[in-house]
Amino acid sequence: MKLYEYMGKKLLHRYDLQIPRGKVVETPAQAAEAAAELGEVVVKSQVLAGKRGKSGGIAFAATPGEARREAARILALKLQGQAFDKLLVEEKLTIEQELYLALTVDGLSRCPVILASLDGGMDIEDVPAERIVFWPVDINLGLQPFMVREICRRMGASFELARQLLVLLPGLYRLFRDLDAELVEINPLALTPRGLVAADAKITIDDDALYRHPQLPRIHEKTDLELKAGEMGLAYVELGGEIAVIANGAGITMATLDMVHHYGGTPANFLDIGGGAGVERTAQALELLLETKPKAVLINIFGGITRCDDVAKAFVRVKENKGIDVPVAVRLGGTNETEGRAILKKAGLEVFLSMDEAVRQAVGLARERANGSTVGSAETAPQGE
Amino acid sequence: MKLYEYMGKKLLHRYDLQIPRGKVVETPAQAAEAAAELGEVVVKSQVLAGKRGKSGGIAFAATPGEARREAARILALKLQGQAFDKLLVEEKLTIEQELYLALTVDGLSRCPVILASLDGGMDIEDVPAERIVFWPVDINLGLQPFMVREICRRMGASFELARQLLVLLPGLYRLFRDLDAELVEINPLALTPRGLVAADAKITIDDDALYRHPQLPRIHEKTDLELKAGEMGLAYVELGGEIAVIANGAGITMATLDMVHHYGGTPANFLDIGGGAGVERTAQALELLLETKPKAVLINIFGGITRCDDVAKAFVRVKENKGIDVPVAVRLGGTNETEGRAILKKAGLEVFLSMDEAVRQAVGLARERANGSTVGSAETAPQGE
Amino acid sequence: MAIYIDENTRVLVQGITGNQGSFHTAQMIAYGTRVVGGVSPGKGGQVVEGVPVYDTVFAAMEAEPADAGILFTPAPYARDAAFEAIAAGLKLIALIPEHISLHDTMEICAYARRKGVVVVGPNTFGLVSSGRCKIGFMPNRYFVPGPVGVISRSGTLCYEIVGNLTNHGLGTSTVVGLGGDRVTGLNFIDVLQEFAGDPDTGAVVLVGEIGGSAEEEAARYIAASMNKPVVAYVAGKSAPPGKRMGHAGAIIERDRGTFAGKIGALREAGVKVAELPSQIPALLKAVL
Amino acid sequence: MAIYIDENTRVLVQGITGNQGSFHTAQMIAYGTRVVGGVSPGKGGQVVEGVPVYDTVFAAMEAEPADAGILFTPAPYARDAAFEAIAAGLKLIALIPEHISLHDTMEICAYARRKGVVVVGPNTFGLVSSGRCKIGFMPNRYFVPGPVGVISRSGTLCYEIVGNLTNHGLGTSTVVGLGGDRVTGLNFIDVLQEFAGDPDTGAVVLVGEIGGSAEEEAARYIAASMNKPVVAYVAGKSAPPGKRMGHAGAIIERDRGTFAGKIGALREAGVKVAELPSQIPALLKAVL
Repeated sequence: MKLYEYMGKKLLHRYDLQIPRGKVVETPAQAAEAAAELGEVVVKSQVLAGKRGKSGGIAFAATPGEARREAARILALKLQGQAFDKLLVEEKLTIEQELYLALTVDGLSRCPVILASLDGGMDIEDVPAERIVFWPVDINLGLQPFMVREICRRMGASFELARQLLVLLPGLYRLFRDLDAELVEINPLALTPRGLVAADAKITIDDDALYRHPQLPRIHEKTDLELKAGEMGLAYVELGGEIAVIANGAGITMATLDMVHHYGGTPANFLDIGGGAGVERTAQALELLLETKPKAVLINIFGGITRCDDVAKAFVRVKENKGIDVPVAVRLGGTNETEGRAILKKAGLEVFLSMDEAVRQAVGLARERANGSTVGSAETAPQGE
Repeated sequence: MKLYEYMGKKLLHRYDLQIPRGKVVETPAQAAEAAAELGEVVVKSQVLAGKRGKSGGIAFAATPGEARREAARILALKLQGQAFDKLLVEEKLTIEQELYLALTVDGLSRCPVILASLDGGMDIEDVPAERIVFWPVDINLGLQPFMVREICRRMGASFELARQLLVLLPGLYRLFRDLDAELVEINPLALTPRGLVAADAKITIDDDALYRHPQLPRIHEKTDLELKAGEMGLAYVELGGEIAVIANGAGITMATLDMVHHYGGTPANFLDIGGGAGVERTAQALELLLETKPKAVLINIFGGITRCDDVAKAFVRVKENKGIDVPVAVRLGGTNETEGRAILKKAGLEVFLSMDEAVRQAVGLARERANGSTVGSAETAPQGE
Repeated sequence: MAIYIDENTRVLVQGITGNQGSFHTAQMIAYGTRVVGGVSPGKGGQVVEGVPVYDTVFAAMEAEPADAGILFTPAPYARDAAFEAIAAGLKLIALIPEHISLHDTMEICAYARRKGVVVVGPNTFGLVSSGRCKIGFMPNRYFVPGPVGVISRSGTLCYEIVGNLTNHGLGTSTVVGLGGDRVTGLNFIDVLQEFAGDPDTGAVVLVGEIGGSAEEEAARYIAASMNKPVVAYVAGKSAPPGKRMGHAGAIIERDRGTFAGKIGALREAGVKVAELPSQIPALLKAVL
Repeated sequence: MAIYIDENTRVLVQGITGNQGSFHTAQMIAYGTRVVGGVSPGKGGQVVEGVPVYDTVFAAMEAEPADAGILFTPAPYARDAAFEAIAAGLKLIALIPEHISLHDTMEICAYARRKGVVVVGPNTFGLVSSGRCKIGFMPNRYFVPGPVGVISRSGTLCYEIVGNLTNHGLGTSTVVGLGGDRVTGLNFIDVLQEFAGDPDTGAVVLVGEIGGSAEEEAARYIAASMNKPVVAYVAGKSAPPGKRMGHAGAIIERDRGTFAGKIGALREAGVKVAELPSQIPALLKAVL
């Protein structure tokens, strides 16, 4: 879960980092008011999309009037398709140097890793690797002062900068650990006359740890449908194509999408019902997809912890309760596949054994449907193997 | 640093353990007042000495009048030579079972260790070893729920007791670690109708970690002289004999005392000036001892990090500034011993090379002094080797 | 010879009394796995699928020592259960749950490394030494003995591929599910090293995904040290870009993590890359 | 052969710019120790007693790798300095400071064990391989080569005893100061095991104190496994009872910790026990 900049900064402040003086506002008038109080300001859209600066979502304003105008302009924007309703109005910092500082999780070393550089700012991704210190933290030890001293030495930080980082970095690490963060990134970490100030804040909290942080806000980046799917425990992403896809497992779902493309179709979505989905969850997934009015539905289940008979029962339930008026191609394999096939056969649906065949069938069905034909609906089962 | 029971209980409460309702009082009238509020009570002397119960320092009182009488009686006591001015007046608990629970540091396994038993109470030291669970805690891991479950199983705790200990023990461990405790001991941990309640609390904080706990009270068990010595960085214990002893290092100081006994003398004190004592500290140590009016002074220095010339200079300074009118036997060896001997020789004092000789000399000098002779004072040096 | 586990491996099931735990205990036993005990706090004394249940792992180990564990506990309790398994002396643990938090996984991995314990997962189907021992929940019938070692980040996709192998008469030596999370105990290289020294394994199938840099690291290892042919399939060619960890992710991954980057690195390392899962059997037959 | 350290051991001094650090660096060099670097944050680039100073241990190790470290930093900073030494790859560290907190010492010991690093101390004079390498602050001249291995909990008392040996023509192989704190990295048994396998050591002197149970544990080991004669002296026969750790201390120590208990256990293990430090040389001559 990504946090908005102003929320991230509030957390940084709680962990004793300096942040710019500022106010969260929702109208141009409030922006002007804040600017009257703060002096020269920067007006920043509070949106989770990246590259706000390059897309016009950040502006400086020397006067309250200018702040009002810029706020009005920015509030009218959509940044990378995302609407937003809050602006952060902050004092304009006097910046002597821009540092880069981040804490994230490194899959390779399986531990928290600190990234630090004296060459922070907009172009950090272009800074050569040797100018960025990469320091994996032994999680049993935590971040110790000697590590900060060594990081500073490798960064080439001055004695004075090192003195500040010796206080700042342990606070950042505590935040990272206390709040189950996946990412804490400050870019730039601005060196100002009053010391290091977090001029930006990107904090991502591990979704899987949110249950132990009830005090944190809940922020959703998803579409309504994705949100609804998430509440059902389904991993769902809209893709805009013709064939609605249900599969179980992220890997095979991706492989199914790849194969849909391979055989000339376009997937409407990514929908992973996950491991061990029962009748209820599978039925919900199917209903969700039907709401999106696809040209065809492709069900690709290779059961391990998921049981094929549960999937079949879910299909039957949805068909009986709501009806299914789009063509469906089904592949079932693995745990209880015989039972599953029998159930679907009874419901008049032929089932494929191979993924390739089911995908080819779905692509064909969608094409027919697009061409106005109704052949291949669930009622009139296609010929499987 | 040992904490008084009422302080320990306050800390336990802060870490979410239940403690009896109670009040700290200083007069019989206050005790009666507390009893009027609490009902049937127990009146407990707040003193660091052990075996309070057996020495009459704890009494039950059914009425405010009884509480007043018992408070008056207890306040008049001295327990193991220690005066005290506070009583803890607490509700009398309804105790179904007495458990024992402690966290301390185990030198052998070099880690925190939990001791737990269902057979708590007064006679815990007589409980057979197999009835007390001993669980060293991996300090890198901390106390984890699985450890508590396993401790409970080994104790033979009921499901309900285990449920309570799963909450209570992690709190106790946090207290132990947060406050640099050497010992946290609850005996008895009373099972009452409202759950487990800490009926007593013995908490000892590591003196060497007090610097990072400014919020904790400072409690001194020492005599005035020991306190003064402590402030000077000297390890000093009064022993009541005739020969004042200065040595450097706990081991050699103990060995010196042993040897004084071996040769028929009695040491007045244990005084370890520690490693690397300079002129100032050594002079202070000597002045401190002279204040106690011993029959003789024995200085036994084997220098490593301590330099013999510093010790010699300290002797000369004290002699010149304050005068030394008791006989002194000195042994110097190790770092800068030649310089040290030269300085003392110039000051008219012979120096022994061997510890045995110096001790024998000191014992002889003390005996002469006790017999009224003044031979062997610092002014008239004894014959060394 | 087998890697990690074999017919002598004594297995303990943590969370055995739950739905998943009991169902898959029966499945594992049916496969031939020596399940010697189960753990479920507060349920010691019960018997599930003929297997005695204990309150703690220590109690189970006292009754009959186990070598490996499989964990079916809900994600919020997985860290504690894994710690217990490691502390009590298991030498390999398969962490089945999805949604174990990243920080918990990091702590589990750190403790396991300290104690020399192999962690499979989390978010894995487990591992199987075909015909000898299954520690996981994959469907039994596809895992028949043969010369192919399989390492996969995804579960169902791995069954799909192993099922294809079986249909083409190709059995497996050992199949390891690394797990689908960002941090896992085993990675491709760990298992490739084991396969390199395993006489039962003639070729290896590597099943990857976009994201992370595990495939690129594997490619580096294969190019430098692998002594057996490797066939790979990577899912996600058409997937929407996943969430990136700020600039930090970009800095760590640099040009890695993309489909094209992974495929390129693997091809450069001499790996045969399949475009569809169904192509794998043919590619394998060409190298075996 | 020597134990722990020898003439090839490259030594790093942490806290080299302080009074103690610089003085004892000179003394160690005078003894023949190969001091290759010193560390003092913020003072990198200086030279102390001919030894280059670095800001961090990592920087020192980059310039010239060291094997062992000695730490003269003030107690509150000792944990961090020790962690740094361990993380940077030193294989042995002598912790000189007194008053390191117990919890800090426990953490240092845990990390050191994890990384396979030997911790001497804290609150120790160090250790010396006589005539080869001194890592500590004991007076140089008493430590001359010979057949006696010495292990001591106390510092000055150890010099006293080694001085007596020297005066009686008995040199030492290795002398190890365990340190005077309740928790120390090395204990008697660790060093006895090393001496058992050291051809340069013919007999061992064990210098103990009342309190704790280290001597009793040592006696148990000696009775069971020690292959060389051991002579012991225990200080504190007449000492006032020290502070006890509540009932917990009594429960852990049971009947151990007292002077009589220690002497009894040692005698029972076949150890010759001296009543005065000055008796040790004669006892040794009888067994060598």
